[in-house]
Amino acid sequence: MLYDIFIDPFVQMYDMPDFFLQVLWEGFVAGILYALIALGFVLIFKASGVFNFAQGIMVVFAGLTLVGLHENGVPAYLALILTIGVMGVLAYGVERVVMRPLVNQPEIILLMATIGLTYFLVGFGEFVFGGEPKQMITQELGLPTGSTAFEIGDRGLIILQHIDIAAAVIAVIMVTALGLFFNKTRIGRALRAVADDHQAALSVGISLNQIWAIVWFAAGLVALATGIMWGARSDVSFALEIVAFKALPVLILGGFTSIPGAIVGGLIIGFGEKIGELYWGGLVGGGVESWLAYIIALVFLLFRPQGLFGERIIERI
Amino acid sequence: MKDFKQFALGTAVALGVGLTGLMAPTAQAQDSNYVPLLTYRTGPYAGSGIHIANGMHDYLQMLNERDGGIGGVKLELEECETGYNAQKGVECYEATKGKGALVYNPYSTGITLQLIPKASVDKIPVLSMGYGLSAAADGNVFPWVFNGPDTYWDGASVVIKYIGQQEGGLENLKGKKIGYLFLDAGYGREPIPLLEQLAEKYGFELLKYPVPGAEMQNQSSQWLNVRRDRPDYMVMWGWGAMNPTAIKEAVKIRFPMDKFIGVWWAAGDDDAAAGGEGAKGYKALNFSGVGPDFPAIDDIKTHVVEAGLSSADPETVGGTLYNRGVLNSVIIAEGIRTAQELTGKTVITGEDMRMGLEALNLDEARLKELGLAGFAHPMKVTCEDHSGSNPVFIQQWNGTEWRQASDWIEPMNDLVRPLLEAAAKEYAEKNAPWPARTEACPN
Amino acid sequence: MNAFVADRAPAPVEDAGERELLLRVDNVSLAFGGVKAITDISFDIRKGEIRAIIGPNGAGKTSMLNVINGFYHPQEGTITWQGKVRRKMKPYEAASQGIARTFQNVALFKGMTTLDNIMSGRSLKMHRNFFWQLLWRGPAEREEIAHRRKVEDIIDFLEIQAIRKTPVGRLPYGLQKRVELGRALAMEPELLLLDEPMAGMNLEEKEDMSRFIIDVNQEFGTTIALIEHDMGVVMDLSDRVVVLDYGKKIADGPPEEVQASQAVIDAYLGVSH
Amino acid sequence: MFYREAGQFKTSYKADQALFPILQDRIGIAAILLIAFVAIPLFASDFFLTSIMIPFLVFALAAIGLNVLTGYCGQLSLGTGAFMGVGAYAAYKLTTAFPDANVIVMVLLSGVFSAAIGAVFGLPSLRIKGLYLAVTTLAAQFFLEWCFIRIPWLYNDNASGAIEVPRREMFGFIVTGAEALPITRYFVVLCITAGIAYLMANVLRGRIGRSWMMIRDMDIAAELMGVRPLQTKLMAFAVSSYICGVAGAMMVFFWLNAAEPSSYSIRLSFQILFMVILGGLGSLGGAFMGAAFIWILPVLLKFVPGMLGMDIAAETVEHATFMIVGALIIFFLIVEPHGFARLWQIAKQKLRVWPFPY
Repeated sequence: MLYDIFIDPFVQMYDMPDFFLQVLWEGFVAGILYALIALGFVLIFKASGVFNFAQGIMVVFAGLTLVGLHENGVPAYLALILTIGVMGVLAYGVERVVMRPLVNQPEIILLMATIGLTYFLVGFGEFVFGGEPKQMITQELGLPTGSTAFEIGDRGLIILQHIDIAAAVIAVIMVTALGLFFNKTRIGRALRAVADDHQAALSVGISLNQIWAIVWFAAGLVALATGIMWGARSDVSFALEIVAFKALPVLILGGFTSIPGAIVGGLIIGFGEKIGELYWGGLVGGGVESWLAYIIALVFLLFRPQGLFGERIIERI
Repeated sequence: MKDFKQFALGTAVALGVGLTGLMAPTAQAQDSNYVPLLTYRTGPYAGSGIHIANGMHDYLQMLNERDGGIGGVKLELEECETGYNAQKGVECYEATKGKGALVYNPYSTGITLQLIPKASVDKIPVLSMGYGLSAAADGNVFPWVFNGPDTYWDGASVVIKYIGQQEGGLENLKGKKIGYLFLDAGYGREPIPLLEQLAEKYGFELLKYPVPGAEMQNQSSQWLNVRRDRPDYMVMWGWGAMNPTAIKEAVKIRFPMDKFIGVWWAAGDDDAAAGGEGAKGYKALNFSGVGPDFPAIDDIKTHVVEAGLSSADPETVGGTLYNRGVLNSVIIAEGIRTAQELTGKTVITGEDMRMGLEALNLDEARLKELGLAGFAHPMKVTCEDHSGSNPVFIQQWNGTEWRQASDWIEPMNDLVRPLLEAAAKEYAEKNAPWPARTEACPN
Repeated sequence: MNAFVADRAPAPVEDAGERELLLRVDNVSLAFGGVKAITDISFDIRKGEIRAIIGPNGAGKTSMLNVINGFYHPQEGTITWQGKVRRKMKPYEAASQGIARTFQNVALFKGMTTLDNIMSGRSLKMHRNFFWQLLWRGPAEREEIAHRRKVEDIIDFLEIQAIRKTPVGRLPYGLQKRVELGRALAMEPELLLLDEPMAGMNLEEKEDMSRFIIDVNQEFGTTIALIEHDMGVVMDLSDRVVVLDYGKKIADGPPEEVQASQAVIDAYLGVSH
Repeated sequence: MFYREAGQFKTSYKADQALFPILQDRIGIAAILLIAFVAIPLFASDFFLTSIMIPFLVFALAAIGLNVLTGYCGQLSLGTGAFMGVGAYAAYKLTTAFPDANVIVMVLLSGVFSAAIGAVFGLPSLRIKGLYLAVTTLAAQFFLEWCFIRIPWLYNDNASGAIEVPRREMFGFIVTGAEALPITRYFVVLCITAGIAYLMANVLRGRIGRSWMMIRDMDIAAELMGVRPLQTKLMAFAVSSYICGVAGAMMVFFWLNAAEPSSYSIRLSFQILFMVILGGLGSLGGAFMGAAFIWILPVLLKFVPGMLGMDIAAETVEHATFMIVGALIIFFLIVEPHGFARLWQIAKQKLRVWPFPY
């Protein structure tokens, strides 16, 4: 038993280095995708203090809209642009109908409102596009398919999916773009001001409503990117919403307001759960992935309640 | 904001009034046979559920349109949306049972299990076609439950038999590795005891890869494990979004698709199509007809689909799961017809329906009469055997559509039947006092 | 005088410096990361006195109170409570040893009524367990009513009968401060720490509050340590004053003496360091 | 005018501290009890009992449980579904291990197990607060769900992987299993829910309830007043999980009859949380109102098209239901973030001063 826990997994890693590398790669890709979902949460939380549970359904909704439009004869790129438009309308609508009337409510009320939004979007999405799972239009969007295999040694083999590589590249581009946007533009600076202090931001003439609409739109774009990537891995269906829960332990690790935290947290969870499942999961019959990430986050939080990048909390009275 | 509050209060009052209206029991006029259809076109399993719902609804609707119902009596169809959710399943059952429901098709293991004990109390049979509780095949213990044409244990034994055929005999399975990828729920776990028994008997190694329900669309770990273990064959018990994801992952790790075999619930057109070109060769069990080329399906097209009475996309008519729904309705319809013959009544009750289903004899001639020759293996229900353990065939995906890829294969009845009976006995013991069968045998 | 007050004998009047020691702080230092909040401070509090802690903003006054009631743990130094050197303790342990306090920014339980807030001060004195509470009838109810009587006495004393059933969130600031004092009094403390009890009050409210503080001290004999910015109030109320500046003690003694100290004058007038 | 308390004088603290110190409230609660215990059993149809009242009462109890934790003690939990599951599985194990014991005693005992497990998962609450705590309770949710699937001992190795409720009798009445009459099950559920609600009302108005609210309103101040945070929070977790466990056991024993692990999924947690929030955090009455809204509204909505004579496909109704419920949740949060309980208070206030606006 002790051998199985403490030695055997490492022996396996050493014996099959190609497989270990493949596991790391899969962990990396999964981590990137978790990080993308988490990024959506972070954007909104940072600017408005709303823990947006609807991020998961926004991923599905964005993917469905894209595929649904294409199925109705809209060319792929036009569908992409239209979907971006739809996410913009959604962001504006959420800001007008949900955020603005609920300003200054306790966080749990805002959380509930986003779950209400989830219900609404589930009903609306199924009403418009039907409940059938849809194929992501990967090729039509010009995203790569297929895979490249690297042979290592006699029987070593690492298979890299092109779409996964694309996912990683797109994630990097998105994070960089968002970083530039926040640091170099006027709206970005305003957004950081809002994140620091709503009242102070208001007093220097920043429009909170505008900022909120913008972050919801940005979160919508992130959701669309996630929807495309995850849709390409399986398909676009409402079951995908559950996958979005995986972003929550990522958030715990990285902190609710830190963009680098979301990325690093995502990677930790991605690596952690793949390695845990493949090398230790078998000991308890496998399938531990559904909760392993939470336990990792929980244990981590017990030792470092402020998260990865948070500053030490000094309680004041 | 104050007006809002008044409005909210008003809503509450209105709700209260509505509630009192519901208190009165509903009475139902009886000039038709009422068939409630518990379906799910929403929720995480809608991808599979929609096609089945369409198939079930359209065939019965076609009988109404073409023949004016069964035995001259129209069928009153009512869909109740369960969302594959046990809470709503019970609600649907309670909402419809009072209207003279003849039979229930829950299409969810959870809901089936809830209804099984109620069936004998409310005198309404449960038809769980190829799902639910395998043990319910024992008609002596479960007179009110029908789960033909096959149970999961039948299916599992056919898969192993088929793999044996591929390897040139069951004895050649010795030393082989067979991977079993399953939805980590009662549904996926049920075949395991039989598979383990077979593994011991034929000397192959059974590798288990559970997929948690929440991780249906995130299977890369399972398939990494598959890659490491290099099984010779993969068997899949999946449902809903789990299937297309698994097929994509299999393509990704370059698993030979013709050695990847799914149960009949992992046999949807969408499931296989998700894998694209790479999914070519994927196999699945099936017991209902492949493709739209049957006269009865043509009738559905002309009388229902083209008349705008169906919610099915015309392209999906004749798909595997659509046809599964059709077969389900064929069994319902034939059950009603048999019951009418047995009782001489045209408007029947749940009790009559039970007799009709128990006396069901869907032979080749009758299938032909129905315009469904070759659509299903002839099946005959007996009082002892409510499943029939009928032969099953393997179908294969050719990149665009399913093709039958084997003859009908008999399950290993000698192995399965004792298991079924033991399981039925165990169920009755665990749920003691389980009522002993008092219903007369119509055969 | 009502029953609550009658329980307590008034403290004998004597010179504050010669009374029995209640609490002694020796060479205490406290830092957060690199920031030093308190550096090497020593002073004492004697039974029955009113001790004022004053100093400019950021002098470390509130941190000092936090150290005294166990909320912060000093890196160096010792605290002697009733003759015993205190080990590192949790705030609730300090409470059970008889240290109560009010807060600079009112820290009432916003979702509860005035009555419940003051009742909450009785938490430590109530002992009926969960199962008696489930039943309510009998011991739990009797206990509740007995403590309610005490709380009603405090309500009478503070003259807040009319707002008994009002959620404290709806009260004006001055009344909230009064309720908070009531809540601390309900604990029947040995030592009462008041953190700026008169901040943000108008003259009339200050007069009321001063009267309450003196009454509490003289009639219940409760020792009081208070932080206050209003020099007039400090000088009138307190027996001894300790002055902090930048985390260091710069003066300690009777009000008149402190008032005359050059270091204190410099600190308040802002001589550069 | 209609709800006037003037002239009702309390002459003792005992009377002032009663659960319903105002006469009109006492009349109201008596009327509700009369309806629940007499009118509904006399007039309701089976469908009303089994699909509306029983689930409503089960959910109301679960909402009370979560309300203790979230509404009174301020600890946000998303693991309610799993704690209910623990109760269900414990009750199943108990009643199959001791088939002759009274099943209701077993159901009430099952909560002890969920209380213990709830307390264990409450341990992190000492260091972790707010939304972070909410996410960590998801660990409980997913881990326990996994256990329900992976530990066959929990469901007695049933091939179906589910728990099936056997028939149990009490005083000659069949109370569980398929043969139990809806009316019997209704009475059992009603008595348990009403009983626990009453007992909780007692706890919440006493020292323990106050200490929970102290932690909720300002945990630091509470600690400085002598409340031990860990003990108090763990107690809230345990009591809350006990109630949720009993509700979970009732859910399968008196309502669903059989349950798969997916019956106790994260969706159930959200369902209960909605009831608590919409009903009103920190209000027992609110738990009932929230449960009524979230459970009964969708059931009623299903009947609306039929009543209006419209022929709408079942799934369209479902989609519409989702949209309407989602929109109404947002709507009510905007109108009154403190839930129906606060709306009810406002209504009472209006009745008090009617016909004058203030």
